[in-house]
Amino acid sequence: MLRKLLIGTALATSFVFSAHAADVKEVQMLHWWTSGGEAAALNVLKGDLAKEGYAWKDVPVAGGGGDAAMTALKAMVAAGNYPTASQMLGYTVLDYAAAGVMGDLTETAKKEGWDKSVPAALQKFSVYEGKWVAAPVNVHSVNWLWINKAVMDKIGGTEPKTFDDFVALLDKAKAAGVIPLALGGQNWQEATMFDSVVLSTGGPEFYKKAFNDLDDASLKSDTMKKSFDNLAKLVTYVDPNFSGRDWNLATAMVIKGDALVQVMGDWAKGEFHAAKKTPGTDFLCYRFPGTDGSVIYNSDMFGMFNVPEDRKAAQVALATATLSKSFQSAFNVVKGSVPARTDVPDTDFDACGKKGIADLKKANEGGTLFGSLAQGYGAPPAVANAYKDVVSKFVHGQIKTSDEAVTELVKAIDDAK
Amino acid sequence: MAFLEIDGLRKRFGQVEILKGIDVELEKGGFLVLVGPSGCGKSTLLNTIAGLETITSGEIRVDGRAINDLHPSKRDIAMVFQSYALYPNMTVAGNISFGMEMRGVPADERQKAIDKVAKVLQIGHLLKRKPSQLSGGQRQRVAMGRALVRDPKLFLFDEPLSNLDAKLRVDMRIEIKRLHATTGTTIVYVTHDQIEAMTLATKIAVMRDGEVQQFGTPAEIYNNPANIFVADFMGSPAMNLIPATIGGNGSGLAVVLQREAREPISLPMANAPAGLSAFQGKPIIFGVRPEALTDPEGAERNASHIATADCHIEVVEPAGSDTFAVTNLGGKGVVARLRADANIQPGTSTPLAFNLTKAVFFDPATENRIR
Amino acid sequence: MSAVATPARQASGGVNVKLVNRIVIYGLLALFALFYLMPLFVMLVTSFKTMDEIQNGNMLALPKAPTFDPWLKAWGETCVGLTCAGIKGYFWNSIKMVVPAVLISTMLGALNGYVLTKWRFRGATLVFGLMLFACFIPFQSVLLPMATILGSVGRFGVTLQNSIGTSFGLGNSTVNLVFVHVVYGIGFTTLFFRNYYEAFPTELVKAAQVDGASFFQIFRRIMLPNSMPIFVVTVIYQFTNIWNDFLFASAYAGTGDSMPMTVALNNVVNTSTGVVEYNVNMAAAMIAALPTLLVYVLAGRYFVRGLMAGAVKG
Amino acid sequence: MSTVATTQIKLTPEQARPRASVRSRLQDALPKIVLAPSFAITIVFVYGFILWTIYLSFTNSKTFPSYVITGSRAYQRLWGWTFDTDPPSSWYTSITNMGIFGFLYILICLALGLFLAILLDQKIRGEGMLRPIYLYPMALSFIVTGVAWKWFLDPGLGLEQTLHQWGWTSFHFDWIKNKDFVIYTVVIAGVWQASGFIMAMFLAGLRGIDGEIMKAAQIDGATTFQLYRRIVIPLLRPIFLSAFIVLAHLAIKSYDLVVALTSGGPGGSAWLPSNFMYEYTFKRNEMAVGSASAVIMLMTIVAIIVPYLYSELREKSR
Repeated sequence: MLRKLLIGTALATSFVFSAHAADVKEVQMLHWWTSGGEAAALNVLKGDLAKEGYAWKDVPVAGGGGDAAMTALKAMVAAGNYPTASQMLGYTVLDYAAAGVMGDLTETAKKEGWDKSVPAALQKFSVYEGKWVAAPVNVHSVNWLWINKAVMDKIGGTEPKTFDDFVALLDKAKAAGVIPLALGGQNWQEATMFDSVVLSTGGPEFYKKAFNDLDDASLKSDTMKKSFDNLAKLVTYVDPNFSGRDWNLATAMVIKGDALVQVMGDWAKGEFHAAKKTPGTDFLCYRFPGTDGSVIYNSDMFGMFNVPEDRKAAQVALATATLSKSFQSAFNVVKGSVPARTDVPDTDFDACGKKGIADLKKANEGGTLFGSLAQGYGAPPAVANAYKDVVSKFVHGQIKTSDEAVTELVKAIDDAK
Repeated sequence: MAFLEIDGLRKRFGQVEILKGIDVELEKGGFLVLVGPSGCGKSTLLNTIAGLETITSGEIRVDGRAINDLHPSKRDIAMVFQSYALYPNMTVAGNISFGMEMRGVPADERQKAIDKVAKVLQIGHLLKRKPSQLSGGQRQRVAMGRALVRDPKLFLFDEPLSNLDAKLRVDMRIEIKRLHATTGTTIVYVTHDQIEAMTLATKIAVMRDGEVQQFGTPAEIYNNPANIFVADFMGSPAMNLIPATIGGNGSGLAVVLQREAREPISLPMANAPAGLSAFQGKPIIFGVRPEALTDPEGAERNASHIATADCHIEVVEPAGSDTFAVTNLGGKGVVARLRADANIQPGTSTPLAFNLTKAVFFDPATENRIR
Repeated sequence: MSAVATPARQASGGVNVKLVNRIVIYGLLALFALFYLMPLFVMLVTSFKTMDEIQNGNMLALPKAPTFDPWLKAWGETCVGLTCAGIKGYFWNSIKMVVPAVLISTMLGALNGYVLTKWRFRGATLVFGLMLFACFIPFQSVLLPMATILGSVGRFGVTLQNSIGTSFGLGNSTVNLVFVHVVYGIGFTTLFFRNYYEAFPTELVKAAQVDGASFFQIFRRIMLPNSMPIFVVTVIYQFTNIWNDFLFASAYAGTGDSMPMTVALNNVVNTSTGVVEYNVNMAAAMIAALPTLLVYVLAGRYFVRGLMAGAVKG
Repeated sequence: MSTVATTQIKLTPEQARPRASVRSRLQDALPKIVLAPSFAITIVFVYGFILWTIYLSFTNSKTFPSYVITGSRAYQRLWGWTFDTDPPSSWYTSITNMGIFGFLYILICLALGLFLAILLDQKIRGEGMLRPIYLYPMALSFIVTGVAWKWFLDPGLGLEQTLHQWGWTSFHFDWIKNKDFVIYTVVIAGVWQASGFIMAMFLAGLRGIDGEIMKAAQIDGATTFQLYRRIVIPLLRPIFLSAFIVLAHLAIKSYDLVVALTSGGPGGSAWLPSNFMYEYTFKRNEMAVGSASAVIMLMTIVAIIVPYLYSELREKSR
């Protein structure tokens, strides 16, 4: 019924607009990239479109990692005023596609060869029932360690290859009097770290079964329990004031040398860049120990809405520009992420970027490219948030043991499914 | 045909009937006072005349024209309110001329009217002031000015003097009486003060519980109260209402008053009202006003029927112009009004003259007058 | 009232007791003033610091080398989305939305209060109760249905535009916001005015009726000129609430050309995965709050006077 | 008066009726006509939407509204969560927090507001300066002040660190980091924001009290304390009630307070029902559960506010 209603309003809108013969040379773009670095990255796209004669109508709504923007989007869709495109994450794209409000870019995709160049894992979210509904902008991966090199040198640490190595390294830092692990005690940060812990503890297969397929047996397994134990171990290396801290403040602790390491997605690199730090000399980027070869990703997508006919040309131009190699390179160099297509040359990227691109390619080919549950690419938002609840409650002590955590996790995910 | 006619007026708020069929009329140039205790419906009645409250049934006519359905401003009335209701944001002049402004009277005419009224009420020096800068008496004058300037068919006053102190109240009362005499307007005036009612009215309607208890001239109301309520309410000090019985006295009826520790007084009735014979041997209420109960020397010379009896005086109150003496009859304190120089002492017995021409009798069951 | 409190103290003690009392009272007031001023102080000092100093110094310390740059950047350079021209441009968007919304909701509240107290009818109390309860509806739960209705109205506006050449503002996002704020503001404005007019002498209305003033003339000539205090209270209350609203503004007017100040500020302050410039954020926040702060400081005196005159009496 | 005459008089208004009556009926209806638009939009945009929300709470609405009634599963889930205390469910945390927050916030705001108002009413020099200082927090949106408060309460950045630097190293204040105490920091920031406004209301009330009553009480020998406790505070009763309405509505709508100050608190321990509702409706795409929680919130408000409204308005209309 809703679908009918929405389609009805869309038709009404398109009918009204069809009165105008000429195409509207404008894209309307809802996004939450409002800070300096992000805006600069997006400005590249704006410039590209301007060259083709399309004006950029900006609809920025920041806050809550896209929550406010998604609320605004829901309101806009309810009102029948679809933007040309909106920044979206994972399952949200599919939800909107199921509601029948997304456009269809399949023709353009064929022409541009997106089927081949975009990793299959991403296509799971950008293609709905065989139709391209979204253009992926980037691939973030979350299983990274960000390490202050000066501190690392001081304590004589080396790249940890296993979880035990990692614990040993953290112990060294602790002995040297620095905060071993910088963590922001907000549920998404804790859960993002736990994604890596699970991948490290259980291996790629286990991660996929537990966090992408939501397999009950895996969720209940001893491996999951072990993962929680490992998480508990990591939390002992956190300073007492971590609760509620913003992620960028945790990054700042590493930059300043107050802390040794942060487990965070590759967007943290932007903070290092802003502080004029270079990879290799000032800071180090390693894969989370025991996860080398696999990538836990999330991806920003531009969902393309079913706009009136006269706006379709602009939409196609936007999608094409978004997935063009030049933009993918330029944008992701600034943003810290890696291109959403695997055939973009890595020449402009720094060391960490190059490694990220290589890892993504390898993982894509090896089938070890997994959606992050914490970031909404492992399961629908209801499940993802239930998961974040459990992890956060475990970290902060409402859930006291790993056994209890496993029970709660299974219960919460069942409940939310 | 009277100038103001109110026919069978009823007013109901939900289940509660506030006015239960009011019939009143007033001649042109008359001064009708609606009097009664608070909550009797007198203000509501005034408001229905003004059109500030709707009526449930009945009719109000002014000068032969039914006005019940008209807007207050179309009724050609003016009203003075208890709180004066001066518009705080306007000057005195603005207050007085607001009504004319609303009716589109040109500015120069308004000014003329203001000046005229200001002269009559001697408020010319106040015209530029705001109400907050005026004294109570001045506000009262402005409120009257606002009414006067309209030259309406009917003036309505809603307890206009109750917010003034005693001295000012007497002054303003005289002022209103003079205004009525000089302008000859028709006035309906609400008060709970029976002295105002007596002094100002040409007609009084005594009200209780939404009903008119008695309607008549002040003299009628005072001398011939229709029931115990009216008798008790009008007059100060109030009428003595003494429980008594009617006894036979051979030739005619007699009023028997019980006394404490002494034999009863029996007052023979010469021209008893016809209805009284039916009460022979039964209790009645005997009403006599203090001025009709006096020392024999001070008794009214030309009263046709006076009876005298010895009474035990309990309290003496010299009030300057009169002396009041309190005795006990029928189990109640009874006030007698004596001459100022009457020489009596409390605790002694003295003869008192009952002016039975002025005495009235009530049925204790119905509280109505026995006629 | 305070005038009579003083002799009591004098009576119960000597000059010393009185002096001690005064010191205690002033001390407490000053202490609380500090408590209330603290966040403002933090914001103020932060806005004059460089990012280095913020990251390395104490947040309560005064800036070592005060700089105006954050203020200049917030005013004219910081990025709101992809447009980097500071937040100065969004004042006008907010003002042209807030002013009509405040005026309309206040006028409606005044009219409603006038009807509910001076023209009582059967069920008036129930009507008021229903309108008052409306203040409590959580705005999150009306977001979507309201959007649906605004959307339909907008489409009707487009139809009008195409057929008769004007949409009468239907579908315009500023108009939408004004409408929404009026809808959810009249509960409180009606409450304020009703409580004020409740104590307003009814005889004035009667007198005006006898004087021949009509329903609206009484309102305009008698009620309004005597409603200044409550007017100030209501305007301040509404102005603050509407100016600071983020939820409706972001959902119904997120687009650049009608984006109100709060949304712009939020876009400056709330970054997801980018560098946070606290000094600029604080400066931007203060700039954005300037109109409301100004209104409070300037009208604070009337505010108390207005509340006193009856807004809270019932 | 003859019968004929009466008939004639009656005839005249009878004939004039059609014209006069339409106009006068319009006149009579004018107040209602004026009130009607406000009432109508309230009915549609408040009560209509409440009905819509109630309807949705009985569907299986997820990301978008669905209009197929599927029963009371949303309520069953909420009911189940109400008793999930170990570990606490988000719903359990939200409603217990609402109890703690609502009670303390309203109580402290009333107490502090009254206290400040009484202090300010002692003929204070500089009142004109102090008043806006107490009032201004209400003027600022919490998007902004939340950050300042967050810093201030952060043990590593704010008060604790400052006092440590000044030498008081044993001072410890880390409520904002503690799952059991974080809700009290929300109370502190909330009180900071609203108590000045309540102070203004009380101050206005104090100024409105008849000085003669106070004089009489003093002649009766009341001490200053007794004067306030026995005379002044009872006289301020209507203001207590108005302040209660304002505070209750602010407490129920407190959403950005929690988000800006604590981002939900450690393990979601600072959630209030409005956070729960927003999370489930917009973030978790469980609109039915979000709607059900909204309905429960509204019902709670009804249970608290309606008796008050009823008694207040009934008294008034008499």
